[in-house]
Amino acid sequence: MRFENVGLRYGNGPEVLQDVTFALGPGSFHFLTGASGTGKTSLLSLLYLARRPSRGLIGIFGRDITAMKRDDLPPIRRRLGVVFQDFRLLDHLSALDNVALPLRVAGVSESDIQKHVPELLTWVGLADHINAKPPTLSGGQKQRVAIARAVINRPDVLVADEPTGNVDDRIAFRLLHLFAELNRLGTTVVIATHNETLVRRFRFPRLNLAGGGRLEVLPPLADVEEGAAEGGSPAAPGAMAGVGPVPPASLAARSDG
Amino acid sequence: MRFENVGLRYGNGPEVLQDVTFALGPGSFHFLTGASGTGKTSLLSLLYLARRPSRGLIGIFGRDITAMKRDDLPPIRRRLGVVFQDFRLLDHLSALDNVALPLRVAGVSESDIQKHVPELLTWVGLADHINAKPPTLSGGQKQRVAIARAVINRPDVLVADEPTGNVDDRIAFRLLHLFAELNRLGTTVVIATHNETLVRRFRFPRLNLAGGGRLEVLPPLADVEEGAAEGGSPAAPGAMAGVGPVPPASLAARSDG
Amino acid sequence: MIPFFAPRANLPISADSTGRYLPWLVAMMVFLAVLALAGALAVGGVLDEWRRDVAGTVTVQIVPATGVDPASARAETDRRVAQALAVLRDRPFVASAEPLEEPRLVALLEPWLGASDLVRDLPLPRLIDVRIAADARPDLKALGETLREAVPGVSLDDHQVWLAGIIDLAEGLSLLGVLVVGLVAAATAATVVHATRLGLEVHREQIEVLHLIGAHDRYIAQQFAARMVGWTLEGGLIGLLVAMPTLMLVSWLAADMEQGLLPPFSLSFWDWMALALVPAGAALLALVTARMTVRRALRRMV
Amino acid sequence: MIPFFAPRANLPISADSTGRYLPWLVAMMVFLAVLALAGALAVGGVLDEWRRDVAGTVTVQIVPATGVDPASARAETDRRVAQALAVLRDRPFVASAEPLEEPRLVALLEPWLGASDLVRDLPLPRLIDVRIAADARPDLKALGETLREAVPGVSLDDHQVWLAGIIDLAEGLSLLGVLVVGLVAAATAATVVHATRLGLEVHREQIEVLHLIGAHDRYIAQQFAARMVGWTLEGGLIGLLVAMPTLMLVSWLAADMEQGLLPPFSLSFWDWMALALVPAGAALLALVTARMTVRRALRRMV
Ligand SMILES: Nc1ncnc2c1ncn2[C@@H]1O[C@H](COP(=O)(O)OP(=O)(O)OP(=O)(O)O)[C@@H](O)[C@H]1O
Ligand SMILES: Nc1ncnc2c1ncn2[C@@H]1O[C@H](COP(=O)(O)OP(=O)(O)OP(=O)(O)O)[C@@H](O)[C@H]1O
Ligand SMILES: [Mg+2]
Ligand SMILES: [Mg+2]
Repeated sequence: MRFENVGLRYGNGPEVLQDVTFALGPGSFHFLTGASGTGKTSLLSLLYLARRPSRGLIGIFGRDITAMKRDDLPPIRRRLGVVFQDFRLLDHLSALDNVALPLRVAGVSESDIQKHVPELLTWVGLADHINAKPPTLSGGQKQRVAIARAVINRPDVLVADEPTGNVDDRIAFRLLHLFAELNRLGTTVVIATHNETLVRRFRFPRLNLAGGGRLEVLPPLADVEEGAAEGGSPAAPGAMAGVGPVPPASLAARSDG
Repeated sequence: MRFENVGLRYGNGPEVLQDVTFALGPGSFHFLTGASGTGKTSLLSLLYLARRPSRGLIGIFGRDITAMKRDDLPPIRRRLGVVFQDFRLLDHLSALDNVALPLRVAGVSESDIQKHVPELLTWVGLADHINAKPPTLSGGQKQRVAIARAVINRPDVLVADEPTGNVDDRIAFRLLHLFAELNRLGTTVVIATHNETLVRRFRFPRLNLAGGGRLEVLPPLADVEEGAAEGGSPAAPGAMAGVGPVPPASLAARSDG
Repeated sequence: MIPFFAPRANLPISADSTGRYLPWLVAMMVFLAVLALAGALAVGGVLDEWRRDVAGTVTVQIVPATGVDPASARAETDRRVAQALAVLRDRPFVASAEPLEEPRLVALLEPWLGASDLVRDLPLPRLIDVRIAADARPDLKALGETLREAVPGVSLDDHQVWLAGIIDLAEGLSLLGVLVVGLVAAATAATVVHATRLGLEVHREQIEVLHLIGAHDRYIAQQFAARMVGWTLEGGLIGLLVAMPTLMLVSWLAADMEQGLLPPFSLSFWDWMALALVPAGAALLALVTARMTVRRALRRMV
Repeated sequence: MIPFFAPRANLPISADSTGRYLPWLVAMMVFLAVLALAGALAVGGVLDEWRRDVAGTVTVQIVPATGVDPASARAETDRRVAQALAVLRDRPFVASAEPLEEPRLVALLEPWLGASDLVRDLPLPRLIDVRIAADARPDLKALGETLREAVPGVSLDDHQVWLAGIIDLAEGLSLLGVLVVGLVAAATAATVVHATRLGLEVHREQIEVLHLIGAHDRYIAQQFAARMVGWTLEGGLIGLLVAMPTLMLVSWLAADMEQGLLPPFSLSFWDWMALALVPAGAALLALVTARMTVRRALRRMV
């Protein structure tokens, strides 16, 4: 996963991204940080192939995206998992069908779907809402359905845009453990987030978008006085250790989406 | 603002809210907390009159809402400011027109609108996006437009559902200072949030939704070792002191929505 | 509050998909409605002219009886005429039936047979002038058959039988035209209704936001109705503008083909005015529907 | 992949507003299209019968010249006949023009004037049997005028002139019917196209999500087209089901009014088959449009 001198502008506006150059090794885990409106979503949309850059080169899985024909993109998209900032769930489908969508598109058998999808939904805490439609879900529940949809396929690259904005810290940690577990199994992960607590707790390197659309690669943010500061809260790492790190078995078992 | 034995159920489902009883004094400020899916949005939707409870009494401005005819509700709604969890901006209107909507509905003159709305938008950091339409705004920018729309009318009651889920802590503090300033001017404020840092920093009493749809009123959460823990971060209270507390003049000046 | 024709750019109801497609749907329906209405009006006009053409008279001919004795043959012929007269006067739709006098008969035949004196001695056929009661719609063919059975050598003027049949047909056509106008009008109404509902569906979120912000039902319904009426008028005018040249063309083609034999396919000033009112009708319909639909939808909200 | 008629409940394209209104719009258009087509077919059928009715012949009558000298009068009459024949044979649409021999004339007149010997001595009118070339569409009225100018005492049989005019009119009507069918078909097509686009607009988000999830264009177009075809078929069948009884009613009314004088308003088996195919046509149209529209929209995405 490589960006070289990538620039992006909307219409005739100023460049939202300027000379963005970085490379993500396979199996790496990065946070994408930056103030609101600096271009995190824009950068991720290039990553998940919703846009082409105005200039520069983007390489994914060793291939140059900017030079590819659009008919060649779907197979690559299927190797990506995306959590959109605004969820983008299909309102008329149940949580189960929403999560099953990537599997159906990829032609996975219905029996596999009926086995794995409820398991994952249960794991993200939606056991009671498997057949609920998105309009009847709370904000945090929708977000978890969106996350389940992104990871169900065990993607090679996971891109998540503000995946914990609508859940409390306890669930946020649980979800990040899920991402970390996926990462341990080989998935490259990029997560845009405003949640500093998360960035401190999970010591992964950061991509930071500064003003002017320039990107800097930063080392992990140190979690100062971790245990002392928030030991009593439900979000404490001790509390998480028991629930978090065990990923749903189905996710670990699947060979390739 | 009074809730008495309020219960709410969707369709034939279980009661999402059960025997919720509390009273908010005029000019009070409360956080509404609770895990994802416990019913915060549902409770707020009763407050901003999008729903009627299945049982119980709700009093606003000294009047019993449950007994009122629907034709009498618009005047009450105009005294409320609401930030929806999913923003609900009108995609075809510019940021300015979105924020101006409550004023237009209330028949405020166009010259007043052109004076106050840009001022408030500038204050929330959207000076460059006054004429942008929501689809071209980032998540955090949309959220700030939604907040501006809720407060432009200087409402008597402000209800905000997760108003800082998509912005970084620096902006979150700035926005909370705005709410606090409104509160100082007499507005009753209720804010549903997952952001523990905020709840700790601003020491307001909490309404906490526990499991089973029951509500408990809690004292402010103490901000443990405040300065020491996060003094270096951009979200530190020292940094905020300089920018935050000055509300837009127009907001303070307006007499009554 | 909002003028219909110059909607503010910042109208809270957006002009997205509905605005792009509703006018075309309405344009098509109005186009069809105008054509159907024009057809019905024109057929009605032609019919009036035709009806004036068929005098309310039918001519019955009676072939003279032949025989060796001219006098008895003439008596037999007179008997047949009397018989035919009796049958005719028996019909309720016959106002009067009078035999033509012989001198008039001879005068009628003169151009054909010359003024020769011989003509006067010929056993001439007798004619009976039958006046049909006004507004009666007699079955002339059946009358002809009845006469033929009752009296030997009787026949009805074929041409008039034909013409009466044609008028019947045209009246059927006119009725059909009115039926079609009714149907098309119903279809136009249904289209407008459905398009309005569709628009409501598409704009549900916007309406909900306005509602929660404290807008009165009246304000929302007005905003929505203004949009719908604008689009309907737009579409209706387009439909009318396309229909008019089409009508001219049809009218021109018809005039060319009829070769002046039939009254020209033409519409009166009032007919044209009626056609011009079709888009206005559609807009009015949209106004009423939009207001009612929005009001009803709003009443379902809290 | 997905059967058209039993769409999976979890089809990724939702059935919201479009699904609720598209069928009704299509139903109306199909209803109108079926009525217009039936009208055109029926008029076509009536026309065929009428055309068979008008033999391709016209009769020209020439009044005998009168004079003191019967011989010279007869010669003058012969000259007039020859003149008329010349004029007639000059017309391109006249296949043949033959004068009727006197014995045949006398035989024709016998039922009218009796078998009296007197008849043979009368200065009888002459008749010319004109055979019109097949497929020619002569302006008989103009021919009559030309003849009247060229030869004194000539006239065309009025009834036939009339009938020819009626046929011309009916042909115009039939042409008009075809025109209306064409217009309604175009309107139906446009409705389906617009409804498809509207559906696309409403479902843009869903299509975008499918796209970003890695669905092939073909898969998305298929899902969308299946929905559209389903709705169109549904609407088309409703339209057809309502149109059929309407047609029966009209046909029954027409049969009642024509009183057997004109060929009945009737449709052949193949006509009915053609009508039944209208919904299928609409569905096919929806299929093609939906696929093309979605494909084009998708190509605009990255
Ligand atoms: N479709 C678009 N057209 C024009 N401008 C856009 C569009 N999308 C985003 N922008 C602009 O580009 C800038 C970056 O937006 P982006 O959504 O990438 O920010 P972000 O870092 O994700 O912010 P946030 O944290 O608030 O979500 C913003 O100023 C925004 O207004
Ligand atoms: N319209 C609805 N119909 C049926 N059930 C609903 C509806 N809206 C919400 N619910 C259910 O009610 C419960 C409470 O939802 P609510 O949105 O109030 O939670 P919340 O506290 O706001 O959660 P979050 O923090 O995730 O936004 C959830 O289990 C949800 O599935
Ligand atoms: Mg963003
Ligand atoms: Mg909520």
